[in-house]
Amino acid sequence: MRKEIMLSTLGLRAGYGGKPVLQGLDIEVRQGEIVAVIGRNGVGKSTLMKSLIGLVPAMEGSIVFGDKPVEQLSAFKRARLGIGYVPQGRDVFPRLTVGENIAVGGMRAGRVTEADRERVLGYFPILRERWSQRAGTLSGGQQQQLAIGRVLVANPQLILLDEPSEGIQPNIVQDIARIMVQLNKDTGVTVVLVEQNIDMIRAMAQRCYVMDKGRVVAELTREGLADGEAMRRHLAV
Amino acid sequence: MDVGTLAFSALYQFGDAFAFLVLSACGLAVIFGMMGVINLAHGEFIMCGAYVTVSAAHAGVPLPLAILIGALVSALVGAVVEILIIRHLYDRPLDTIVATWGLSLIFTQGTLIVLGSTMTGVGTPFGSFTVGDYSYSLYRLVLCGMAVLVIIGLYALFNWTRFGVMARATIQVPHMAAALGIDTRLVYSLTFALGAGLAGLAGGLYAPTMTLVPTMGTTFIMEAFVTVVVGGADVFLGTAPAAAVLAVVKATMTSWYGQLAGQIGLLMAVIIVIRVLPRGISGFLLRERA
Amino acid sequence: MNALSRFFRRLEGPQTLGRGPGFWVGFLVVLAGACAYPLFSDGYTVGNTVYFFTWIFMALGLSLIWGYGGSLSFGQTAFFGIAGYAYGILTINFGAAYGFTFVALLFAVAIAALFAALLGYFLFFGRISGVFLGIVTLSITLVLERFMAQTAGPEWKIGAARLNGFNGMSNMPPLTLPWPGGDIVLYPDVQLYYVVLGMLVLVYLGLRILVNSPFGNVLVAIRENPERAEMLGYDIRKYQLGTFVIGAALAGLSGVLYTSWGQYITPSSMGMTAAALPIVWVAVGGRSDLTTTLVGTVTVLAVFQALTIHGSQYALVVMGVMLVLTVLLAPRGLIYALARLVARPFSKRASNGQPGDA
Amino acid sequence: MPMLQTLGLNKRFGGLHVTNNVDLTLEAGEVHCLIGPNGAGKSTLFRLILGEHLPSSGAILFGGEDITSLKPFQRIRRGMSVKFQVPGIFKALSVRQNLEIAMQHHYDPAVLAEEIDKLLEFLNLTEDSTRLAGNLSHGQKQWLEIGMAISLKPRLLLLDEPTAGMSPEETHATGEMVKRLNAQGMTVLAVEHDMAFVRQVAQQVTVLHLGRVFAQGTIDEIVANEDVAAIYLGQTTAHETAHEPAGAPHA
Repeated sequence: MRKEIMLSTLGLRAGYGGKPVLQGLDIEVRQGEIVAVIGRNGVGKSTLMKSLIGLVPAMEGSIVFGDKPVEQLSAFKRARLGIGYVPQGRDVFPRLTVGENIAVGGMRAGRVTEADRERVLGYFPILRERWSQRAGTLSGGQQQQLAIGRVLVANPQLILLDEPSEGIQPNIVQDIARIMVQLNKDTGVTVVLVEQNIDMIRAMAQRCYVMDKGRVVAELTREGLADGEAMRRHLAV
Repeated sequence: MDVGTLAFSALYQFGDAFAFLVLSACGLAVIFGMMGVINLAHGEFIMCGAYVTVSAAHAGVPLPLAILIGALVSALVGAVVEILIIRHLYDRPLDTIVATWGLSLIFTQGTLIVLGSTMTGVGTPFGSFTVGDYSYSLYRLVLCGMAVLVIIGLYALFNWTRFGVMARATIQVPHMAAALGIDTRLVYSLTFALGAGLAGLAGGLYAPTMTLVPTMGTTFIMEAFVTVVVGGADVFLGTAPAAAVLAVVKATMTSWYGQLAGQIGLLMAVIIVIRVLPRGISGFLLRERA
Repeated sequence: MNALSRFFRRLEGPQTLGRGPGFWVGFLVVLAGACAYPLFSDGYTVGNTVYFFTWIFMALGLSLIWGYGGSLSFGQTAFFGIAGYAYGILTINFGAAYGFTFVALLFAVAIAALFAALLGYFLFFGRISGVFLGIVTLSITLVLERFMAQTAGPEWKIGAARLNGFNGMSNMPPLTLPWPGGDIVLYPDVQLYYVVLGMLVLVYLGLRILVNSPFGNVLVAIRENPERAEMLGYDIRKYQLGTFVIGAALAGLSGVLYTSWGQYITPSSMGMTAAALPIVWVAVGGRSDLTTTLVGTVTVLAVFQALTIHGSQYALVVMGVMLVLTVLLAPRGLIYALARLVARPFSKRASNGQPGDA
Repeated sequence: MPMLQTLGLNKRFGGLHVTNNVDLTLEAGEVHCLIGPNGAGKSTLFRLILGEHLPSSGAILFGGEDITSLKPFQRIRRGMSVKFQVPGIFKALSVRQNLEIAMQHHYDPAVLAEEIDKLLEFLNLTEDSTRLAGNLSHGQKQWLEIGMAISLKPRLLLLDEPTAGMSPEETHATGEMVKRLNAQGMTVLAVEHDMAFVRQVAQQVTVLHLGRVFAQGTIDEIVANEDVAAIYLGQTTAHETAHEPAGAPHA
């Protein structure tokens, strides 16, 4: 594991309107890591992801990506720096074809090259079959693969993955977890994962932050992740 | 009169109405479809295009080029308006209507003050031709062709160009488009400018056929509104079919009872359509969720 | 007794800004000033002031529909025009004797309200809202204007009343009070001033009671969150329709008063520019409160008239600029912003001093 | 007679089959919880019951009456009431006004103020009665909306994630409140993620998965169900033996 820090937040407060959801949050992610963020519903996990990509404004504190403070940048500029965001609920462009969705993903890097497209299709062969189909007609699992492929095509250094297992059949969840691990091995891409599915967290994450009420309240190592009792307590299931 | 000339006459009336509806509405539809903004200054962008076209023509510029200049100037004004005003109001659609209405007042009255109550126009080019006992204006056929060209052009722009795909992505899921590196503000500015430019094009195209007065925009806007409301948010699935349906209504009513009846027919059509298909024709075709 | 006192207690409440003794003292002072005003002025100027007043009803109606109910209607001048023409047609045909002008007033307002009910049924029961409501109402207004503008031919007459196309109708009798010893004809002068002022006070207070009543509560609830309002068991379409009809009736009242004031009405009173003006008054004043709407309307009209005298062309440009700036800088209205600024220290003390609402 | 019954309920959005042949029965007087992974179709089922969506096919009976085609406000008038996931309150109005709007047609005007005071106390919002609802804390907003829902004195109370964003103490207090309302005879259907809450209140639990009824039973039956564990609860026993994903990295 390399030592360079890819992403860090310090005292991050962010949210909508008057009351911040994140209340002074510190995390640190090293290059090449897969780090999970867990916690009960409503503790601010998705808000964290949105504020990292810039869809929720930071009120206070810093977000550093690579060696660049990005908390003042708008979302599209952060994306152009190399952050790929796969949102909760996937948010594929429903009336664009699969191919067009991939093309939009590649726009920040200019045009999608043949090689990049083939690489993505190598990981997600189903997308080739559905290439000219409207994304809105895909199943949930296929949409999730498209959403990941869509950020992958632009070669991001960091992928923010928000609840990828939501509403998806267990076998596809396992596929996605496997592919993400493979990707991480192949390309060294850093991943921040918000997830509630314990299987998926264990399959993917090397480390894990536990959030409560807008703050990080604990950190689990890989060994900690294996401890079922602790996990269930933190997820409050 | 034989069946052939009768059919031609009906087709000509339909084509004329269709062209007018498409050209009046497409700029409004692009802006509404993309941003959910109803631009009440739409008529004034049309007026702007007409005035610029005629001024350029008076200055010796050939008419086709003059029309193009008219459209470009309108687009430019549109971009400025977007940056100064519209941009700040995206989350307040009703206020956007109110603000663009303020603009409409300013433009209309401003034009009246600066350029006076009327402007000498240019004659309708190309002359006319006869079929059977009636004579028809050739320029109307050109307008008809232009309407079809505009639809095809917009289709190509939104489906085959980088900007088009970006723009469609931005309408569908704006926050996600931003998160994928698209400068959505720029896309909105360009789209508004495109809508304004299309309005200017309509103005330029119709300038040779009508008297230029500062309030000429009102001639277009009711038709434009009705087409957009009936069509719904999608330019291709909505505006074009809506224009076709409404053109039949308008041409029929107009040829039977005169122009006013045509407009009343349109209004009845819109009230009925809105009652049956609240999201317009394109909403029905797409059967969007919720 | 109890019910009656509750009724009057609704003169103030959370839906209206002005409350407490301070406000009512101010209200009485202004009212006294308004009553005394003709004593210090000549009949012509007083008659002009009535002209201002005639518009306020329409503005208050729009405030109710848009500011309280959250539905933007661009069609207020359509109801204004319909009622104006109806008054003209009725009085030209039946004359002004036996107080018929006031019967005509009621009929004209009722016709406008009926038209609104019919239109509103299609709109609200079709769940038309937001920008579409604005577009459809505006389109209807414009078509109505064009319809009236092409009625120049002699075939366009109803009884003795010629519609006269673009030039409009004129010479209908003004409002006439039947009076023992000779009817009082209400030309734009002091008598008309008092009659309209009386109507204005009644309508203003009546609307205050309405918006602070359960009906008003539901109306504001629909503006804030239509889904929740429905989930409390309210058929929101009926409330929206009711509001629309009331607003239309008020616009109709404005139309009748305007027609009888100047003894003419033209199609351009329904045109694009005319339709924009109520929006300007209400938006600039502060649509979500009756008092700020009233004050705003009078202020904007006064500014407008001053501008018209000094440079008539620029008046509409200034209106447009005012509208754009208000939307950008003070979305809830200029007068509203001012009123909040003035009221803030008081309201703080009030809420500290007495728990519960005043 | 059951309080609520859905018969073969289906809902499709375009190509998406969100609710798939759902049969759900709520007996009068029970607290019934609906659980399942995100995207399982819980919210859609909820909106079908409320009438915000109309089903593609199937029927809904409420107290034996077919309400399939009734509008939401008509269902409310027949004795349903709802609290949404995102608090649907009137943000620009005071807390008191919010309750007044909810209650004004159900109580005599003479006692309305008094009833509002009682409810405010029940909700622990007495001191906040003049504040704008939009300025309340997240938990308080949830409470206010629950208050608006129960002020209609419904026969059936629908709760969509009533404890979302609440602290464990607040969650527990909400659970106690639901039990008290149930003791007064109210039937409750709650969509909930928080299993502690479900365990606290539920007499019956239905698990939805991919739009279908996946399992049904008491809380203990559901917790013991291995299939449910696999798709949703992620029980350790089930997990560590059979469900290790193929691609899991080895420590």
